[in-house]
Formats: sequence, C-alpha cells, structure tokens
Amino acid sequence: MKRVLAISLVLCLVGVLAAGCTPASQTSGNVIKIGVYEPSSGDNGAGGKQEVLGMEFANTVVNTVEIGGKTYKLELEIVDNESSNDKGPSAAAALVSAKCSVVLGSYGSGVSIAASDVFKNAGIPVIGASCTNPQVTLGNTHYFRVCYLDPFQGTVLANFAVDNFQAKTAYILTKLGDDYSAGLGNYFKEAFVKLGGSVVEETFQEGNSDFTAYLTTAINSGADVIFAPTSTEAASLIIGQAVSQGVKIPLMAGDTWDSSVILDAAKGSDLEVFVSTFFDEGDNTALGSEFVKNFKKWLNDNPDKKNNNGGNDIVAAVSALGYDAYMTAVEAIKKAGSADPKAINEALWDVKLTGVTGDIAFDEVGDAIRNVAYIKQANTTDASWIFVAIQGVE
Amino acid sequence: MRENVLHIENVTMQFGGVVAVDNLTVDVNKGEIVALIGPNGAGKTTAFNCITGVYEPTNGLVSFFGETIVSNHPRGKMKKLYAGQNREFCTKVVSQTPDKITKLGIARTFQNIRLFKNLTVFENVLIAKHMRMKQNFLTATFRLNFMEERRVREESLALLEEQGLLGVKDELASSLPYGVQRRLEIARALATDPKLLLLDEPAAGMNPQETQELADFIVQIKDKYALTVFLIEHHMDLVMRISDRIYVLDFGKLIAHGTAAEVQKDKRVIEAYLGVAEDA
Amino acid sequence: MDMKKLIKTAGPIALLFLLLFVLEKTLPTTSMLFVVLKKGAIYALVAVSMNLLNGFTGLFSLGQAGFMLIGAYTYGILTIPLEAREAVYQYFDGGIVSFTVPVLVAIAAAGLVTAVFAYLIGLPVLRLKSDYLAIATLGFAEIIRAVFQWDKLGPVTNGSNLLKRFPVFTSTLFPFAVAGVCIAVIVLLINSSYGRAFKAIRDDEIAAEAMGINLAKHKQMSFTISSFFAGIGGALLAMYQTTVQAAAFRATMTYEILLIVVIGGIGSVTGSCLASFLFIACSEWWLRFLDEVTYIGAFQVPLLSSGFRKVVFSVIVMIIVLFYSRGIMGTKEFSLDALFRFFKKRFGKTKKEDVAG
Amino acid sequence: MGFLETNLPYIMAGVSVGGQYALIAIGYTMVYGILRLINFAHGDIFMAAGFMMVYLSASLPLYLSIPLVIILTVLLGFLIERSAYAPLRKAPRMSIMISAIGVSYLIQNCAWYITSGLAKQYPAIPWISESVTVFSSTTKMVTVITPVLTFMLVAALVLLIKHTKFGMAMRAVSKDFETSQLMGIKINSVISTTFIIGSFLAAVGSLLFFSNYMTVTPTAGSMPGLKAFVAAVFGGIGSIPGAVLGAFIIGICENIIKGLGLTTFSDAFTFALLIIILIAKPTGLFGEKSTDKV
Repeated sequence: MKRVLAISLVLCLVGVLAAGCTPASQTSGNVIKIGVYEPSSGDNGAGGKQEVLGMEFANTVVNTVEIGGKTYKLELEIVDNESSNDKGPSAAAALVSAKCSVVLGSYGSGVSIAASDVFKNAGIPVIGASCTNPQVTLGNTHYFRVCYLDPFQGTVLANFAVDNFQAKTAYILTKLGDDYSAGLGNYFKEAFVKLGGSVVEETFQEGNSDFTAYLTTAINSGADVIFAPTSTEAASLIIGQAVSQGVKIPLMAGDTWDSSVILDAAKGSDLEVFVSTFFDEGDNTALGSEFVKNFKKWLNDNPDKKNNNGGNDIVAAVSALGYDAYMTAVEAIKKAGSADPKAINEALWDVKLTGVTGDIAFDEVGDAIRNVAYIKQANTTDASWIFVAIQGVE
Repeated sequence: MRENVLHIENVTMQFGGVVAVDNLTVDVNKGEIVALIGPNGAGKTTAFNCITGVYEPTNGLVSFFGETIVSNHPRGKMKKLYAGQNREFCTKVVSQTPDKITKLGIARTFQNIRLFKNLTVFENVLIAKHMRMKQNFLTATFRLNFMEERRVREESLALLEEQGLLGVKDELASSLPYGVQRRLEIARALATDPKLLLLDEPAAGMNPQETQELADFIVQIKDKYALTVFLIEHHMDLVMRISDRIYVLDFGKLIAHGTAAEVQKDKRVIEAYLGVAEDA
Repeated sequence: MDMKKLIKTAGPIALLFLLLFVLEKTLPTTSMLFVVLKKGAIYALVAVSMNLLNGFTGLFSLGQAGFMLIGAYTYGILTIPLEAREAVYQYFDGGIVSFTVPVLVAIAAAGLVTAVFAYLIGLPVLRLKSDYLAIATLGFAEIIRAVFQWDKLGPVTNGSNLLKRFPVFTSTLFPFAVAGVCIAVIVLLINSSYGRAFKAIRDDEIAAEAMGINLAKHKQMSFTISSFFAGIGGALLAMYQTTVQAAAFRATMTYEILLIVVIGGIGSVTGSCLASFLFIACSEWWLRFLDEVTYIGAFQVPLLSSGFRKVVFSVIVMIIVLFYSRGIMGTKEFSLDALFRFFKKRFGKTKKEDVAG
Repeated sequence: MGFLETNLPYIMAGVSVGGQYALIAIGYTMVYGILRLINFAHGDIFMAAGFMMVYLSASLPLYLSIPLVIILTVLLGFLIERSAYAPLRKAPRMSIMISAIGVSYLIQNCAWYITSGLAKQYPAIPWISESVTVFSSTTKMVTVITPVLTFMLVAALVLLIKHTKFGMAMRAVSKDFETSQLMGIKINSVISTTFIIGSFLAAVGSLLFFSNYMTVTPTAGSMPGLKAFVAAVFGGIGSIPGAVLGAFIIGICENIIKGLGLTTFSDAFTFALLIIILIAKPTGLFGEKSTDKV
C-alpha cells in the first residue's frame, strides 16, 4: 500500500515537473501577450472577476493588432493574485516570466502597489483599471491608470454627503491593512472636515465578521452618514447586520460597492446605500450604450461568463474600466509599433482615446485625467442601481 | 564520625490530601553506601525527587555537605491542607531546580531508565559534561571552545572505555540491551562529576548473576571516584551485601534504620514486607 | 579540522553558488526559477530556524510568522530611503524615524530586534508545555500583528499601511548567501555542545535537568536564537516581496512553515531546506497549471480552475503527514556520502546480477 | 440616550457571539479531554457546515436542508477523525497536531476551490433571522435565542455525560486512556462519539453564527475556532461548563473592547487573555491539575 502510494506520488511529481518545466505557452511569432493581473478569488474576487470580464470582452472585440504590416494576435494571460499582498508578487512574476508586453490590473490598490516593483524591475508597463489609491502610480514611470483617484473620490463623496444629507457627523469604518480602504477613508475625512463636519473613525481587522458593535458605535455617535469603503465581502456583512439592527443612517462607499453583491445584501430592506462609481449602465453616449448593449449580449451568450458576473447581466463599472484599460493597451501597442514593453511604456504617455467611461489621456504621474464621478443608490426592492447624480468637485 | 554528605530532616511531601513521604529524616555520611528500602508505593522515589529538586517538598530541609539545598514549610493552600508533622520546623524557603542540584554534585539515575533515546551513547555522556564546560553559546557555535570540547571528548571516551561501553559508542541509546542501558545511565551520572550518587532501583529487571555483578560494580565505582552512594533497591541480597546502613520506609514513614543485620531483625520491617498476621 | 570533511561540505556549496551564478547569467531573469529560488532560500532559513526549535529542542512553537513580521518591519523601517519616507508614511507626516542604515546592518538589526522581542515573550511563555506552548506562541504572534497595525504606532510602523520603497535584492545570490550563512551558523550551533543540550531537552526534559542542563536558560536560548534567524528571514522576505504589511503575517504562514518542516523531516536541517524548495516550487510554479482552465482539443479538463492547485497540494501534504510522518529525510542529514550509499544499496545488487548474467 | 440603550447592543452582541463560541468550544474541550489534541480543524468543520447550508438550501427547502447539514457535518467530523487522527493514535502528540493543522489547511483550500474564495450569502432562516426589539435596541431573533439554546444543549450534554453509560466511558477514557482500554471500553467508539457530538454542536453553532452574520467565507472558521479554543483553555480544558463560561466571557469582553473604540485589539485581547490565564493558572478556571510521574 505504502509503496504503491510512494510510487504514484513520485510519478505525479515527475509528471508535474515535466509539465512545469516545459513552458506552457511560448510566445510564438505572431502573438502579443497582454497580462491580466487580477484577483479572481479572495476578498476582491467578485470585483476582480468583473474587471476581467471587461478585458475578455474587449479581447473579443479587438483581438488583433497590425504592426508594420504584420498582424499580431492579442492574447490575454490571466493570473489570480488572490486579493493578497503577499501572494500578489508571485502571480506578477508568473506574468513576467510568460513574457507579457503589457499588464492590466489590478482591482484593489494594495495588490497593485505590492506587485508594482516586480513589473518595474522587469520593465513592463502596467495599466490599472480601477485601483484608485494615488500611491499606485506616484513616483513610478511604468504604472498608469484609467480611473479617477481616491482624493477625488473622497472629496466627491464628502461633498455629496454634505449636499444631500446636510451631514454634520460622519462615521468612517475602514479595514486595517487595506490601502484602498484606509486611503479613501482618509481622503473622505480630510474633505469632510474641511467642509465643517466632524468624524468618528474605526477600523476592523481581516477576518472580522461581527460588525454589530461597530454599527452600535456609529448609532451612538449620532452620525448622519456611515462611510465604509471596504471590500464587497465586508460590505455584505455590514449591510446584513445594519439591516437586522434597523440602522436608519445612510450608508456610503466608494467604487468597490458598485457590485451586485451589495444589491443582493440590501434587497428587501429599507436601508439607504449610496456609492460613487466610474460608469453608469444608463450611459447615453453612443460609445457607452453600444458597449452596454454588446457586453450584455456577450454575457448572455456565455453562461460561465455570466456566472462570473454574479449570475446577472448588470454591467459593473469595473467591467467598463477593464474594457477601457484593454483598449488603452491596444492603442499603446499600435502607437509603439512594437511588442517591446519599453516601447509600449514610452508610447503610453501620449496615448489619447475615447473610452466608454470617457476620454482617456495621462497626466505626468500616469493617471487618467478625470473630473466626474457617478453616484448611484441601491434600489432595495428590485435589486438594481438607481442613478442619482453626476458629482464633481468645485 | 565521618563527614556528613546528605542530611534530610523532617521532609514531608504531600500531594493534595495524600502524604507520600511523612517526616523523613536520613543522614548519609561520606564514603558510605546507604540503602532506602520499602514496599512498592512507600515513597522512596518521591524522597529522591525531593532531594534532587524534581519536587518541592511540602515541609522539611535537605542539606548537602552542610549547605541547605532544599527547605520549605507549608505555604498557600497547603497551610490548611497540611497533614504531616513538624509544620513549624523551618521557616526559610530554599527551592532549586534539579540542574543546580546536579551541579552541586548530586547525580542520579531513574527507576524507569531515562536515557536520551535518539542520541548516541557517546552523546549521552557528552551531554552530562555540558554544564561543566567553560563556554557560552557564541564560543560554542563558532568553535572557539575547541580546547574545552577536545578535553571533554577525551574524558568521555576514557569514561566509556572504563565502563566497557566504548564498543557501542556510536549506537543509539535506545538500541542497547536493557542491562547495558542501565550501565550507560550510571556512566552518564558519573560524567557529571558527582560527590553523591543516587541510584533508583539500579538492579530492577536483572537476574541474580547480573545483580551480583552490579553490586561489585557499585562498590568499585564508589571507591574509584570517592563517591558516597544512596540507593533505592528491591533486591534484598544486593542491599544486604553492600549497604553500610539501611533505612526502611512504609507508607511514607520511616519504620526502621540500622545496619543490615539490625534491620533484618526488626519486627516492623518484617510486618511491612510480609503483612501483619491477623491476630485471632 | 578534517580537510576531507571540509572539502566534502564546502565543495558542493561552492558548486551550488557557481551554478546559481551561471544560471543567472544565462537564463532570462524573468524565469519563474528565480522566483522559486529566492523565496525557497528564504523559507529554507525560516524552516531551519523553526526546526531548531521544534525538531532539535522539542519546543512546539507556532509564533514564527509573528517573529518574521518583526524582522520584516525592522528591516523596512530602517532602510526606507529618506526621500521616500514622505510618500510611504503619507498619513503620518513622514514618520519619526529619520535615518537609514545600510542593508546588511538592517538585516542584522532585524534579527536582533526580533531576538529581543522573543526573549521577552519567552520569559513567561516557555514555562508552558507542548500544546499549551504552541497555542500561547500562536496567540503572541496574533498580538504582535495587532500591535504593529495599531495606528497610534503609525509614525514608526506606518499603521496598517504598506511599507515599501526599501532596497530589495537584485540577484538571487544575495538571499542564498544570507540564508546560507545563517543556516551554516545554525548547523554549527546544533553540532556544538549547546546543540547536544537542546537535543537532550527534546528527548527527555527530566533527564536533561538531572544532567545539570538548566531548562529555562536553554529553552530561552533556543527560542531567542531561533527567533533571531526568523527575524532575518522576515527581513529577506520583505526584500523579496518589495512591500511589507502586517496583515500578511497570518497564522497560515506559520502553518506553511511547519508543514515544510514536517515534510522535510523534523530534526533534519537539509530536509527542511529541500522541502522548502519543493514546497515553494510546487505552490508557486509547478502546480500553477492546475489553476488554469485547460482544453485538450475541445475537451475541457475537468476540475481545473482557480484554487485546484491548493487542493491537490494540501492532499499531497496530508498524505505525507499521514503515511510518511518522518518526512523526506527523517532525522538524517543529506550529504553526498549518504546519497552515494543510498544508490549503492538500491542499485548495487542489480549491478552484480548484471555482471553475473 | 440612556446608558442601557447605549451599551445594551454591545452586551447583547457579546452574549450572542459568546453562545456561538460556546457551542464550538465544547467540541474542542471534549476532544482535548480525551485525545489531548487541539483539533485545529474544528473551526473549519464549523465553516464547512456554513457552506453546506448555503449550497443545500439553494436546492432544498429549509426543513430538509437544516437536518441534512447537521447530518453531513457530523459525518465530516467522524470521517476526519477516522482518516486523519485514528491512524496516528500511537504516534507522538505533535504528529496528530500537525495532522490537525493539515486537515484544517485541506478543508480551507477545498472551500476556497469550490467558492473561489468568494463570500457566499447565507440563507435567511424564517423566524430566527427576523428582527426583534429588546429594550429599544433592534437585533435579530438569533441573538436572543442563542444563549437559551446554548444552555439547553449544554444541560443535555452534561446530563448525558453524568448519567449514561457512554458518559461514564468518556470520563474514564479522559482520565486514563490505557486503563480504560484494559477495562474493556471501546476507545475508538468513544472517540468517534466525541467527535460526533462536537461536530453536531459545531453545526448548530454554525447555523446560529451565520444566521447572525449572513456571509460565509473559507476563512470564516479560523478566527471563531481559535477564539473558541481560547475559551476552552480559559475555562479549563476538559471541562464543559468551563468552556461555556469562558466562551461567554470572551464574547462579551470582545464586544466591550470594540465598544471602547479599541477595535484593533479585539482579537489581540482574546489572546492576551489566553496568555494571562495560561501563565497565572495553566489549568484554567475549572481544569484539573495533573502531575507528571518521574
């Protein structure tokens, strides 16, 4: 028994070794690889998957690029960074060793920052789709992004809180060790205090599932709004417990909460949930409505993709951003006229295009220039988003 | 009168409500072989454990060459629970860990052999030398203690040769036959440079022939290393043959004390060993 | 010293480094091989340090992740360049540490700071036995993690935010050299008189004490030294990951290291080293294909999807734990001699038969 | 706002979570009492029960899925004991503990694989998921019924152990493994039954816990598991009333700490408590002292 087991184990290992050593897919002459560094599991898995969907969809729309008269096929190389800052760099290294020309990602600012140096050392440019923390691009020449930044988003939300609810006190709940959460919380606080409000801040730890005490503190502090920029995982817990505690204070959050997970959790309650986001499904620009229509069709044609979208065909803002990030990459490859990462990196500075989420051009830090955010409210009766306002910063 | 080596006075060891050793007083003088005998469960090993610091006695005092090494009186919970005698005997508390006591010069063996099973015979002996080496972990790690290490290795080899264990030097301790393990345990105890050797049932499980050899061996090492020996034993012929004096314990209490001949005649000893005849 | 023995141990090590050097010069630097080698070397050091405690001293401690955290943070805090501090400590006005030290000094400091923490933790904790010790050290690791995330300490630790921008290694040789030196020191310690005392404590505490070995002192020593090296391992891990964050040093990390030690054989240094490279290679590289949806022709290979790698991996680990509880090496050490003997024993016979036939 | 209104929610949350910890802690304490094994996988059994409920309730009505979850959880606990612990009965204690860690790793990874590490919404169970108002603070029914149910189950368990033949056998095994074997007690069946009871309580605990928090993740079991273990140690490992008391103390303290605003330390506090109790009174509140024989 033991011997058989030993032999089979050894055989397995040898097989695996063989499989591992022969590079799974060699860059053949006519393929340009675009790396996708996104979480498909863990805290941010749900959002990450939706972002990947946007990229995959974009890949079906544009899957070749012409350079110097030769047609190259564009291939996506997708890895899972597990939403984890310590697993991320290894996943990034896998992309580097697969010889990607440009990388897209990641959902979640922390993992983006964590892997930044891996790409930097390999000289590969990265285009972030929805990582909103300023630290991602700051001080780097290889990291770009197509979305707005947290200082902007935080200010937008603070303005919204003051304009709409005449909020004087805000309760801010952030997750320890999450750059996105801490950063956005911080920028919201700064803006809110500047507008004359006061804040009560608390943090929760990874793996925490009991938010009743936090919500009680929020109620006791007399807060007018609760601001909880967290992952969707924590969000569903917070919403569920807010419902059962009968919380009447409006909940607000950033782009992460723009997810069907939130809608499901809030369904059937009388909770008020507001989020700021990059894109609205009801977008009436030609490009936007075209994208929404085709993306929905693509989702409905591919059951497993629809499954990744949470089982419905609601277009998430991150999917739109994923789409735009991919298109930006394609544009850069065209402009560079080569599959060489360095050339693409150079070309990215001058890329200009109109994406489904608006015009994209990069400033000197590598951030897309954005000036509006969409505010949406959760419709708790039929689990959909209601468009509230386009909010900018004065 | 010979110099006193080990002095145990009024030692009581109580576990919860059970008095395992009750007011034991023993003296062992230099160069003597003294035996502690008694039926199973009489508290002999517990007495050894009190001397070597494994247990902290509830009450009483132990001194070694006149220096108090263990001293205690009922404290804390025991204040209420104490069921032994002479509770007010000593007021000072001296409590040492077994390693300190070994360092002072008391070495022991165990009833159920406790060798370092996964180490070789040679290593077993070397470990006993560890505490007397002049070194710290840095000098030891970077081999700056090589002179010391060489000396210790040579001494240990000499000791093994003497005990006839040189041939099995690199065997694992657990792979040795039972009798050899016993011998190794004694050799290991000798390697700590003791002045007093405590042997806990050294002849357990031996046949008469082996027991005889062991008796000679104990006398021989006693003379050679200028030791004093205090031993627990069930083999009466061994005890009677080599002991200068014998203490008899029963249910934790000392019931007799004297030379072999005296003890053999003692009525209470006979009763303890054979049971009291039911008077009609 | 025995010249022959020296050559036999130093030779292969020198060869290994030479090989690494050549590999680095020939293979593209982006190869996954280097990722595995770097991380493997770091885990090897941490696993050996844990083995010193669990395998050689018999102290079942589960605090390794906590000590690595201290090491990683110490390294990060001491080496972030002054000009980058403003950006890293963005919420804490650039932090209060306003000096940097050279990399090697910082690595040593990482070990020392960790050792000091470990010493203080060891004072109360080491009196506990086996599983109580395990759970108490696990608890301390969690406490350390919480303390380092506390925003009141933010000016030093940057609260719960990432530390980054500190010097990282450019060559695979660096982690190998540091880990190699550390492991060599641990091996020297294990083979010294103190190492024997540790093993004695592992085998039988009561007998060890009866041999004059001060249990408290030696346990404390082993615990502190082990933590010193865990701290250095933490510093190296920080360099490898390029960022540090307290949240990553969870109990899972300790469990992984423990499993490496078990797979390699509790009480075998070379076993721990081999196992850590295997472990890292499997989890980061060789088994990665299990995570990808694969088609052979039109046929989709069942089961393969994100996370399957870990399932397969943990099944392998369970098989080793249950059926090969002695691990790869047991308590033996790997050496060329042993390898030679092993092959002689296995294949010697067949050779003879060949000759006869 | 009165003092009661301000602080009652913390206390109620504490009592509720304490009751859920208690149900898990009993599994730890019973297994430790008999095998001297910290069953690291116990928290993961609890988590697995949560996922079973999520998947079963999607296709079955609740009156079927709840009993089925309990049965499957019990089966899981039983199988783990038989496959991962029973073969190592003669091995050193450290090996079994490592095996337990391995099982925990395996269950978590399987859960991760099945769910891709995504949080799953726990089904709402009628009545116990409904909101109630106690002294002007709103909470879920489950908060109120948890302590009641916990006490009922514990009382039943204590009666079982005190007054049945199996209970006697269990107590005997926990006192002395070898001797009770010689006395003709079927050790394996006693151990299996212990795991079955432990898993049963973990399944019930999981129903209550996840009804309260609504979301299951692959790591959802590890923290409650560790805390429940701390509770078991705190109360004196091997003692069921001790574990229950310890669980309530930890649950309430943890929520008070959060109420004080020291949220960073709510988990750390539990471990600090553990270390203090281990050092001050290693046997816990109700534990029995054991001395090593030399």
